[in-house]
Amino acid sequence: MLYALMGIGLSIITGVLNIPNFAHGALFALGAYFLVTLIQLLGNFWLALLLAPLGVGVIGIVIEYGGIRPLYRAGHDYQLLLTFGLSLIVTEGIIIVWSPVGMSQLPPPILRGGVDLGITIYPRYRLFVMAAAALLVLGAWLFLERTRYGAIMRAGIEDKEMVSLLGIDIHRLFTAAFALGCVLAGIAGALTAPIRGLNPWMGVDMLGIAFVVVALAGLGNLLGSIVAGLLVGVAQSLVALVWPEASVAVIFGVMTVVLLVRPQGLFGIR
Amino acid sequence: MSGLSRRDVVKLGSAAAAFGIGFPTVLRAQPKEVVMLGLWSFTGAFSDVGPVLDRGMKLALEERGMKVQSKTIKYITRDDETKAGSATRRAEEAVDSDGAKFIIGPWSSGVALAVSEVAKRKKVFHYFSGGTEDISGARCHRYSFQWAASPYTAAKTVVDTFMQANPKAKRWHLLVADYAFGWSVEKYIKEVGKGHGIEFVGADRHPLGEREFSNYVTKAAGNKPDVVAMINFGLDAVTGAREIFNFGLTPKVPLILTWSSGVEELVQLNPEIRENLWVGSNFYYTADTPIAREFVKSYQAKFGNPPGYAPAAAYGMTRMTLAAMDKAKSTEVADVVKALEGLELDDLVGRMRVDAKTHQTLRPYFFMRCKKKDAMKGPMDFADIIATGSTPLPAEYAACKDIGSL
Amino acid sequence: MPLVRTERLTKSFGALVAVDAVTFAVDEGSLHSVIGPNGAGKTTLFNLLTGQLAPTSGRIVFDGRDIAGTPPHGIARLGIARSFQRTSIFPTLSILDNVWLAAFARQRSWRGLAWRRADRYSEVAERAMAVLGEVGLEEKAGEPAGAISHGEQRQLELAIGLAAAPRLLLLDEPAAGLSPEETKRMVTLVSKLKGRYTIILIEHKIDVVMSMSDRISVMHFGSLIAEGAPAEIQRSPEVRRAYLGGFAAP
Amino acid sequence: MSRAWLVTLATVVLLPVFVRHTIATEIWIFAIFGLGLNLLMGYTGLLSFGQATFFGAAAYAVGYLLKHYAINVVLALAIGVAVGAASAALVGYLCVQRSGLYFIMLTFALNQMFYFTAYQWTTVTGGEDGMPGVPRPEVLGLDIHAPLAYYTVVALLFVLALWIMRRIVESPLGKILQSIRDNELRAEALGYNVPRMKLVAFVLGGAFAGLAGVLYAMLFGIVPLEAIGFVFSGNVVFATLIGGSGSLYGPVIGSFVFIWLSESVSAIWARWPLLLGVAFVVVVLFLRGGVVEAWARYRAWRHASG
Repeated sequence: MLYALMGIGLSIITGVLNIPNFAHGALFALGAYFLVTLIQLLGNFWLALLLAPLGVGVIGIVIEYGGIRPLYRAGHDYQLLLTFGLSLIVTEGIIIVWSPVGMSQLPPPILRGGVDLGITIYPRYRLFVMAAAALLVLGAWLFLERTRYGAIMRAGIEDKEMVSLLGIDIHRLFTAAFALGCVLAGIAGALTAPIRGLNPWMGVDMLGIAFVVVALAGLGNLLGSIVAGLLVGVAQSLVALVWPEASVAVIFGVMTVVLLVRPQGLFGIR
Repeated sequence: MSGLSRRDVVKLGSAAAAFGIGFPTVLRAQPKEVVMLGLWSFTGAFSDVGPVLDRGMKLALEERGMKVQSKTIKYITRDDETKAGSATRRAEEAVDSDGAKFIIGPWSSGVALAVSEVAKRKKVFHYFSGGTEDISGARCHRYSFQWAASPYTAAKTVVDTFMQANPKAKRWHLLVADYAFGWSVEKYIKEVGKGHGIEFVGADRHPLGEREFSNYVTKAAGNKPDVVAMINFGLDAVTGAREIFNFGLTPKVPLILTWSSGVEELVQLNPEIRENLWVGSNFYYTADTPIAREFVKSYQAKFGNPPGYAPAAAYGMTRMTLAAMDKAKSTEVADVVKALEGLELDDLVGRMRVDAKTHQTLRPYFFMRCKKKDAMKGPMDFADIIATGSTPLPAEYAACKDIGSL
Repeated sequence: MPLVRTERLTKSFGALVAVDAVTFAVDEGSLHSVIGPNGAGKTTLFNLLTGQLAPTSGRIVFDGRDIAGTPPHGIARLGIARSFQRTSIFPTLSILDNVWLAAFARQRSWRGLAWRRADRYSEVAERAMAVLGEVGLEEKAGEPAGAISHGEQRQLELAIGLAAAPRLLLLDEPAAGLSPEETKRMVTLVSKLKGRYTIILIEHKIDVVMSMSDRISVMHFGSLIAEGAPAEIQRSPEVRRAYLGGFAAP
Repeated sequence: MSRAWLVTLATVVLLPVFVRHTIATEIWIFAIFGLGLNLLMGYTGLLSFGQATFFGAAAYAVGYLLKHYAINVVLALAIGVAVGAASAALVGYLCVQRSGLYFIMLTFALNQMFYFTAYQWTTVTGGEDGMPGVPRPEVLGLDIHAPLAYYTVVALLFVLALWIMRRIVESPLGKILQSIRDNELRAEALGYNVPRMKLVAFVLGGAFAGLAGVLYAMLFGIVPLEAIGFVFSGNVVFATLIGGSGSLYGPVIGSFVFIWLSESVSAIWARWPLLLGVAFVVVVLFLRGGVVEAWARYRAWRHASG
């Protein structure tokens, strides 16, 4: 589910803006760090969970405005260089502000401990994350499918010229899309913190996976990325049971095959 | 093309050459100087420990006024990036260009093994502390030494002590990091466990750097063990312990961190997670030796918190190296190597002796039990040492058959 | 003897039939124009002839060989060159290099492809300069192609086609987007080529077409609705219907 | 002999006087690596995010042969070039069918596959620990263990590589590749088989990467796992961009700046990647075209004001 959140966020960015966002993993980490700091400041998990992603969104707007906007017409190489540079800056910034030593964040008391599901014990917090992520994914889906903004965003992926011809400010669309992608990364990071703990490099693994999800779904295929996110998660845990070392290799293998055979992604129609 | 004429490129080239002058020029070590290199991770996976390792080594050198055998010690550091490639190239560069002759570190086993090769090739002294058995085992040679206890010593201390405290806990589930260090500790835990009649209901291996432990924990829970023992290190251990707690296994089932860095890992876990946590380590700051007490006092005075295994190891290795120089009355690599072989003294963690045949430092290993939240006297008061063991690796297990020549 | 002919050439995109069973022939040395309203399938026809698109059915016979399905670079090597309706040049390369590349592509042998210095191929360079001279760009040979005016880029577009020393030259609206002044210059240029090359021309400016062409084919909704000499086409009622009085007789 | 060559030779001769030998050697190795990438990225417009695949494959293959079969250096270099070219042919064949982001992601994904193969195949590669103990045998009877001796060998090979690359980019092929970068459709319409030309660029780039990989393995006596990792792929891309892609000397200058910057700053300040990140952003926002472009602009400015 978290993969789906990451995937859909990155998918919006790659789809609408057509840039490879290498800073996505760092923004994910930033979401987690914001969460912990906000909890320390406010003493309230839920409020922090709400505010942390918004903070990441604000950073996203700054990045889009100051860095990415001048680059829409530049090649992918410069976009890559910029977003990678930004990810270095964010990661090192985290180290400077919060120190390189990892941190821990417990779930709020009511979500601690496990639930006996009969076949196995499962942590309450994970169940919460699944439910929350499912709701968010559903929310994202409804937003994209049922609202005007969502429609504009989808149109932006299909045909940018069309959108600007309709008199919609394409720059605002881009900013909004980038910010939304960042917020989703921030939520994923914040939700992950109590499960995996925090360290400045927590986003690196996630970045790779997010790209796999995007590739599997097909560039800019938002609904596909939800399904692909779920698939990657399930596939990874299944492989981990049989052949743990290969769990990461397998998803990249699948990504390679999909890119070669069905470049439009598993669910792409184009 | 970019509209650049050939002449521009020429000028650019000369500018680049001129720029090079700004680079620190080749400084050959003065003969009166002993250059010691601390090879630590300031970036990469272990960058959280780099700075504290640096502190430990510096502390040991400053105690001696940066002097040994009436020579000045020049302490330099390099960032190994927690990568074998970067570590070897920076070590090599420091040896070639700065005249470094004594390398302490790095922290990561894999990286250290690569550096050990550099030491062998360049004939420089190398002291390392960590989980791999290879430096004092299959890949031993005359120039590299191991400070951490043998995995056998660790396994023996942990299993014996734990079984003494919990004689009924016979169903063990192991979770092992899938590389040389994990395998060797696992081997010895099983070996020692046999003597106690322990049944190993499961032993799962996870890749190094694993961050998703839910599958392993689900499996562990399914086995209904009396004890879960993890054989992993650093973030892997922290992430694993957290997940085991999240699944509700701890505190009902005791969890053993077999080979932990102690403070550095414990501080990353909330007190709730530490309940019923048992920890084996090469150092804990309540170790009751005169040198440890002094070290902890000055470290705490300087940095505000007690030292963990990492700074202690850097401190301890540096002390051992200096002791060997004193014994040899020389700072030549070959003399220091010979002096350290067989050196025996009371140092940081107690009685220490360097086995000349394997270059393993024979020394005590600590086993702690974490305190409950309300029993903690301060935020860093994590645990009590409940045992110190120092059974050395039986000779028949020693993988170092021939330490070789200088 | 026609140099190129098509037989029931058809290209459909899903339900849309862009080129519908077009059969026509172009004689060697003639200037043959294709006209028709926007969306009639003229450019698609070009894309079929040059291999950018593979036909759904039908044949293209060039110099006695069926070339349908040959990839574009293969077709170019046979001696079919084209210019594009939307200027298609190499913007960061110099004007000379743009033309040089076209001339080199037609070299019989690519010996020293990755090793011999490009400026050692004197015959290629001579041909390139000659073509630039013909279109009047030799003064600007060293400038980057992206830096010159639209009108000059159209001239360059034509020069790239010529430099390939083609046996068949396909010109897709060479005067697209040009001012009346520039159009006049372009018309003079193309008329000078007449007779030296076999040319198929797509053009909207009907007066230009009428004055220059040997034969004219008219396309409408993918089909060929008329073919003949300029005078015949002007009289054709079908053409008039297709254009719905879209142009008046000169 | 032209002035460019004189300056290049002067730099090669003078560099070890000012810069530590190991680093100087590494600069030229990285420059060879960058030259190969630049043929793809700068000249052909193919942003390969998987160059380390060829670098690492050659380093591992030759490292293994050097270690276990004690082959001689000349053969080792030849095999390295061949392995680099062959792996690039394989990857290139698969990748040239895609373009844009798909192309980048595909090179990246294939790089990851090679990485995990190396990671898992521990009996040969040593996995996480790397493949240590790669010897540096004699060259034509000369001992090259001394840092300066090895530097000389690498520097000579660099000059040779630079000369070969210059021949390539000044040949018709160089022009054809640039035309593909500028306008693929048009190049195809002129009669150039674009996928085949791209493949040629891949193979040539891979050969350079392979040469660099072997030299790297012999420099440090180890093939570390990261030599085949995507971070390495990224570094060479970034170094080339900093220098200025699309010009012959760009990657050379880039590798100088990149290695020099990271080595000298990392010895002083632990948070050096921050500076690197800032440098990237500055280059992207203000200095696209890299150092080469900056120099050209500086000259234009001086020209205008003086």
